[in-house]
Amino acid sequence: MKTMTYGEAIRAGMTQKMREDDTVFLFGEDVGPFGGCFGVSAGMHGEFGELRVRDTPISEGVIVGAAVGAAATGVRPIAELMFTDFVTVGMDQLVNQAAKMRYMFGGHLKLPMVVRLPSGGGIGAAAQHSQSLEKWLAGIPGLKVVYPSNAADAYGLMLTSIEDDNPVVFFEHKALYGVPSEVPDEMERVPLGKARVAKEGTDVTITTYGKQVLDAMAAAQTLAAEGVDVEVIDLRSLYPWDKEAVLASVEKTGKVVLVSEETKRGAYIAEIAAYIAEEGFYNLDAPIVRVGALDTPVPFAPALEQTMLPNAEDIVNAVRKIL
Amino acid sequence: MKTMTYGEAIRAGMTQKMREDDTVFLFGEDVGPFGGCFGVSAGMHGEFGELRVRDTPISEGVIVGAAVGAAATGVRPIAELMFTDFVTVGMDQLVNQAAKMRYMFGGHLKLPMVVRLPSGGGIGAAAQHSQSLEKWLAGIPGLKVVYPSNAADAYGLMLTSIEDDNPVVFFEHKALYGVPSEVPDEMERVPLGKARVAKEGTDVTITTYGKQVLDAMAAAQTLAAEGVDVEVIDLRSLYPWDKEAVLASVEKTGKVVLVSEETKRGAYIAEIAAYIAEEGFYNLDAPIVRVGALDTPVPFAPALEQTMLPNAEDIVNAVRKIL
Amino acid sequence: MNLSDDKMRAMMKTMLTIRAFEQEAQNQFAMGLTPGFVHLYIGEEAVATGACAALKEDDFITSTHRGHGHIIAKGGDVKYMMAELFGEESGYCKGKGGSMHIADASKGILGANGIVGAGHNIAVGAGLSAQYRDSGQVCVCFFGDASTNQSTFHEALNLASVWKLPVIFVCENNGYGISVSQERHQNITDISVRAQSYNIPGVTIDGNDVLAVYEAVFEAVAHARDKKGPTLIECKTYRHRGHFEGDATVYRTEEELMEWKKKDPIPRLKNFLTDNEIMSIEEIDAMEAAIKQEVEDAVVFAKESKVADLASVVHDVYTDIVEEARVR
Amino acid sequence: MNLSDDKMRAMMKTMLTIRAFEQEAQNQFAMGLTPGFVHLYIGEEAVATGACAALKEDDFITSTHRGHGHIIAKGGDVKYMMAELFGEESGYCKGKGGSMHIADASKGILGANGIVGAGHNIAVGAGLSAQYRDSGQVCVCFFGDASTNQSTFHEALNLASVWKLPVIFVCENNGYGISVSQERHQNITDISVRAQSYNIPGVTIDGNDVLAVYEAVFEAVAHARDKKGPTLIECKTYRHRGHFEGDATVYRTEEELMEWKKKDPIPRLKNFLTDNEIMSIEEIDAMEAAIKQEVEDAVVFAKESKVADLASVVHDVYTDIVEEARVR
Ligand SMILES: Cc1ncc(C[n+]2csc(CCOP(=O)(O)OP(=O)(O)O)c2C)c(N)n1
Ligand SMILES: Cc1ncc(C[n+]2csc(CCOP(=O)(O)OP(=O)(O)O)c2C)c(N)n1
Ligand SMILES: [Mg+2]
Ligand SMILES: [Mg+2]
Repeated sequence: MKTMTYGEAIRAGMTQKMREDDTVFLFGEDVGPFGGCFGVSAGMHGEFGELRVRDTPISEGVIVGAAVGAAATGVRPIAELMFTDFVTVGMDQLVNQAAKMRYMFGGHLKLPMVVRLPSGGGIGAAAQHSQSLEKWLAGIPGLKVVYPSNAADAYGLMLTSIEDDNPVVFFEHKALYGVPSEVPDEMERVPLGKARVAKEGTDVTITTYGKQVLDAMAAAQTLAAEGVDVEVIDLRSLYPWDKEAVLASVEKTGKVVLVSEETKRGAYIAEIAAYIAEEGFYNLDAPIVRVGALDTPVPFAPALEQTMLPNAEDIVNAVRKIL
Repeated sequence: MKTMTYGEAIRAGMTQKMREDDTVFLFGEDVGPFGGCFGVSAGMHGEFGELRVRDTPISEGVIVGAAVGAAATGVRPIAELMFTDFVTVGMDQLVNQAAKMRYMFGGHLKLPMVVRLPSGGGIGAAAQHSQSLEKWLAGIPGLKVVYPSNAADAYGLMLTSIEDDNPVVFFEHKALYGVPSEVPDEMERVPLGKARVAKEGTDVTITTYGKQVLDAMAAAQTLAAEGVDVEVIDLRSLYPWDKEAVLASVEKTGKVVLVSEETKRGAYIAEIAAYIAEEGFYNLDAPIVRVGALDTPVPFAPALEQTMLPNAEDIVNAVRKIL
Repeated sequence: MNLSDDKMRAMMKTMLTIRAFEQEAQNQFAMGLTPGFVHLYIGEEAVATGACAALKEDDFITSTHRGHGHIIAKGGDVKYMMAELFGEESGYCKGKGGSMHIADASKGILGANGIVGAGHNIAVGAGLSAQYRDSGQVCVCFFGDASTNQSTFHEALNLASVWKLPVIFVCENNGYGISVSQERHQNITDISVRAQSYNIPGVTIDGNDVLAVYEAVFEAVAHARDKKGPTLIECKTYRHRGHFEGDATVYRTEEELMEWKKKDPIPRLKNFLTDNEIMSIEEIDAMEAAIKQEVEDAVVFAKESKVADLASVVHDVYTDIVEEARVR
Repeated sequence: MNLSDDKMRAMMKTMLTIRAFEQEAQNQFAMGLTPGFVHLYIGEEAVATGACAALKEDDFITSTHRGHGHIIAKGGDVKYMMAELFGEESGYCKGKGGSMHIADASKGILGANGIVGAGHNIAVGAGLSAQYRDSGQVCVCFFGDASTNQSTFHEALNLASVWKLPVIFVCENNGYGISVSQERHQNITDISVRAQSYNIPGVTIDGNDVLAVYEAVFEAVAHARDKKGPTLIECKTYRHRGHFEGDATVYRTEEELMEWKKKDPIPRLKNFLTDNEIMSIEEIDAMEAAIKQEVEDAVVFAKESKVADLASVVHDVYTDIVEEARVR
């Protein structure tokens, strides 16, 4: 075991694949000598050179679009958008092209590409640099979507995502980049679509992903002190997602709290809730409670931002509601 | 009472407001002399002239973006995108600008603008011209979202949407344009956020909107023949949405089927389902069943497309599941 | 010019094939046999033909909603194309794509596209891939005049220029984006001036002169293979039909159409070939008859084909996951 | 030139105010007192100042992530600006916007913007509104060199040109988009060439010469008010600080910075004013001292302010709906 930050793990995943496979390359705004706005690709330009770690102009449309055209013609590009919020200018390429080309063309094409999207709030970056927009992409047929919560998963999911023959959207939480956690010496692939039970428990299931896994674990600790035994499921992949793991846990606990940093209304966790209400209804002993951000843009002032975003306390309160 | 098609009703709503208020104007691709790709603005260029019914270049970004800038500076623009699918190239303007400007600027601004989005499948237009993407916009704080199912609502909601001081996304179903229905002689405003009980019933609640209201009514008829008394709720507005009406109906029937043409996974109806599972749980006697499109892009061949899209039969089957 | 007689005969054949295919597509649509939208290329055949004649088999093209001509010129098979228009399993896309989404990756055809301007970006990606792999391939990107106002045009040309990607941007300026004439959608006459924004070569040529198109694209391809980057080529042309079938074309005059019909690229090449004794009129007639037959056979093929098994609707979304089907 | 001495004094004052505000913003950020990102305008003051001096009060501007200078030049109050940087309720946006989102609609300031290129479109909308209302207003759109590769640049200039909208596009070419130098993000030297793509006037000027900026914008404003449409003005300039505070600027040399510091627009205007006896050095010093005081007062104001009531976080999303608050 060794310790790595989440950001380092993402870099390690990209680096390992680029060493193993020379069709893999990275491009995006300031990913080169600058090392990326959050330092995630620091040093990679030095190791791999200009052609494989390449700075683009500020043109998100063609960043994603070029990844599509490249993936369709024999290479495995990784495209970084500096902030998830900028996917607004690359949506056509991602949703109307990447996601649909294989299907529209009758299956005669594969598109091995990864689009990295640094997400989430908590750094005082305000409404246009702090969004969580999983719901836009996790519900689009043709895309796979992952969202790691820790270094080992970030590393392992990056390997798997690059190796996948379909477009994979790789969400990263900006507030996690500097957070260290343990990584095995020999990193294994983390399969897409498999959740991780972050903590076993019998009383309530908290299902979440990304940064909120940390909040959920903190909440579980608080609740443990009160004698409540919480199970925490880290989805890791939003599509495909691990229906079996979630239904099994709900069967055990009968109670579920879903957590995400998206604004609550219309968040992708509504899909999980709806699925449980459809397929696991008879195992439910209590309402399905969702915790999300308030239904507003992300405000600038830290105190306001912290009010708007969900936290461990909100999760504790949500669990208490259904005990 | 008179009879109008859905398309005529949308035109009537725009026309009435343009006569009443000379700050209202319409622009978009081919909306001028051509009358719009689906004929919705036919004749309006003749009545209002070049400045008020204006053809744009193919530049969806600036179509929406110009609406934002115009709305912020004293006029009430209506922008048409020819197909909802093209909102992919106007997402930034809609989500990062229109939806957030008021909030980011501390409330010192209003943005009275309407963006019209012709949606949905059923006309053999394939994957990039047939999408339903309500989930992208109905969950964005700062936007209001409506989706009429008939001429009277289309007319009344258009009046209200134009008069609203916030950005309103106006979804229209392409397959409804030619469908006639009754409209009162003196059209009243339809308030945003108020559902309509399309049919009263006591056994099961079908909650839906847009074209699927017609399918739901057909399903209700089939089921009535079997002695099942279905209540059909037409949401009309997706945000704000009528939580009270839905919860009240579920309280009465104890059973709910949600229907939408979006691909089922992550559809906005998941929000309605999750909300019911959270706030109306103890009134539920059966699983919440959702009916949506299959989880694929929209295929071209009519037989495939009809397989992919939800229909009345699917709704009947969904209801039967929980009887 | 470096054009062999064989090459010219091949171009004649391509142009005639496109014309015949489109006329048949028009008929079938009029009879209600092909669903959805269909955008015909009649009148613009010289562009696709001249451009693709300058390419190798493993080069790439990206196409548009008006894509039949490009696909035929790059070697697409009219049988599978026609079957796709009919929505049959034997079509290029198994009936999942239709007219606007025909592709054949094995021939470097990266797809027609229903989103105006989307091809610009995809072409840049193909060029990037070719450069990255140092494969010597190039990509020709076809697009209309009105698409040059899309966001993608700008981002694509800028990136291709600054990275010196092997992409040839071929603009088919037919004077209209649906009903909106060029002077109403942009304030320029020659779209090739836009090359200056990216400091790349830009030329305007007669798009109804297949030899001129060939020459311009040939030069641009050499430039691209030389690692000197992209070129913008504007081809002035005209579509004889409406924007899509069913369009009453109220936005243009009969005279304008007549003027352009006089400049039809097909009689023009025929005359050139006969005048220069490269082909006799009899040879051309025989060629045309054979092509008509091929296209008629394609219709028969399409009509004899069946729509795919409905269960297949959930296939082909991913390489590995098969989505849940519906039990009705 | 049609510049009165008063106007020149006012420009001096604006430039000094921007500089003083930015230096104070730098200090406060360094002390950790202002959260988030801050992008400083030091070195570029002549552009905002010269451009806004050519405007009337009811004209519009759109700004960028590097917006403080534009906002001050268009009449923004440093007190409310500083309070916004601190995230206080007394700030322009009640603490909801921060540095990147300051706006003051009452002064025609349609907002700084965190999305590179978003202002291009909004400016076109303001121009459209002005044209529609026949109000005689114009809109100045400020943006950086790197933003001219965004989709929005192209669509906005095209629409403004074809509709002859009263918009003046003012490009602040400081040679970089974050770490990427101009030659690495586009293959042109003078961005004003891009005007040719839209057949509108395009000029490149010394952006550190406030009088040159004023003159160019003045002319463009007259052109716009004359209903002749937009102009593109490229102002060559340089940012003395990093892209944002905290940027180690590894991508550029100390020499380059030093060269540009020699061309600092502020001493330049000072010299012009004293050489031409429009202001004495004492007058300028006094002006500067008063401005310093004003900015220090703004910091005091900001520090004495409080963050908004947390309950207000759910206000201001809509004009009518108040979102649900959270009970923690
Ligand atoms: C992004 C987008 N906007 C609008 C459309 C609708 N549309 C399809 S073709 C077309 C006109 C295209 O004109 P041009 O690029 O000149 O090509 P042409 O049809 O003349 O060959 C339009 C507006 C679309 N398909 N995609
Ligand atoms: C759409 C979008 N892409 C990327 C960014 C990140 N970003 C912020 S400022 C900037 C550089 C802008 O450069 P330029 O336009 O030259 O303005 P300057 O900072 O030099 O004033 C970038 C890449 C963004 N905010 N928005
Ligand atoms: Mg055209
Ligand atoms: Mg710059």
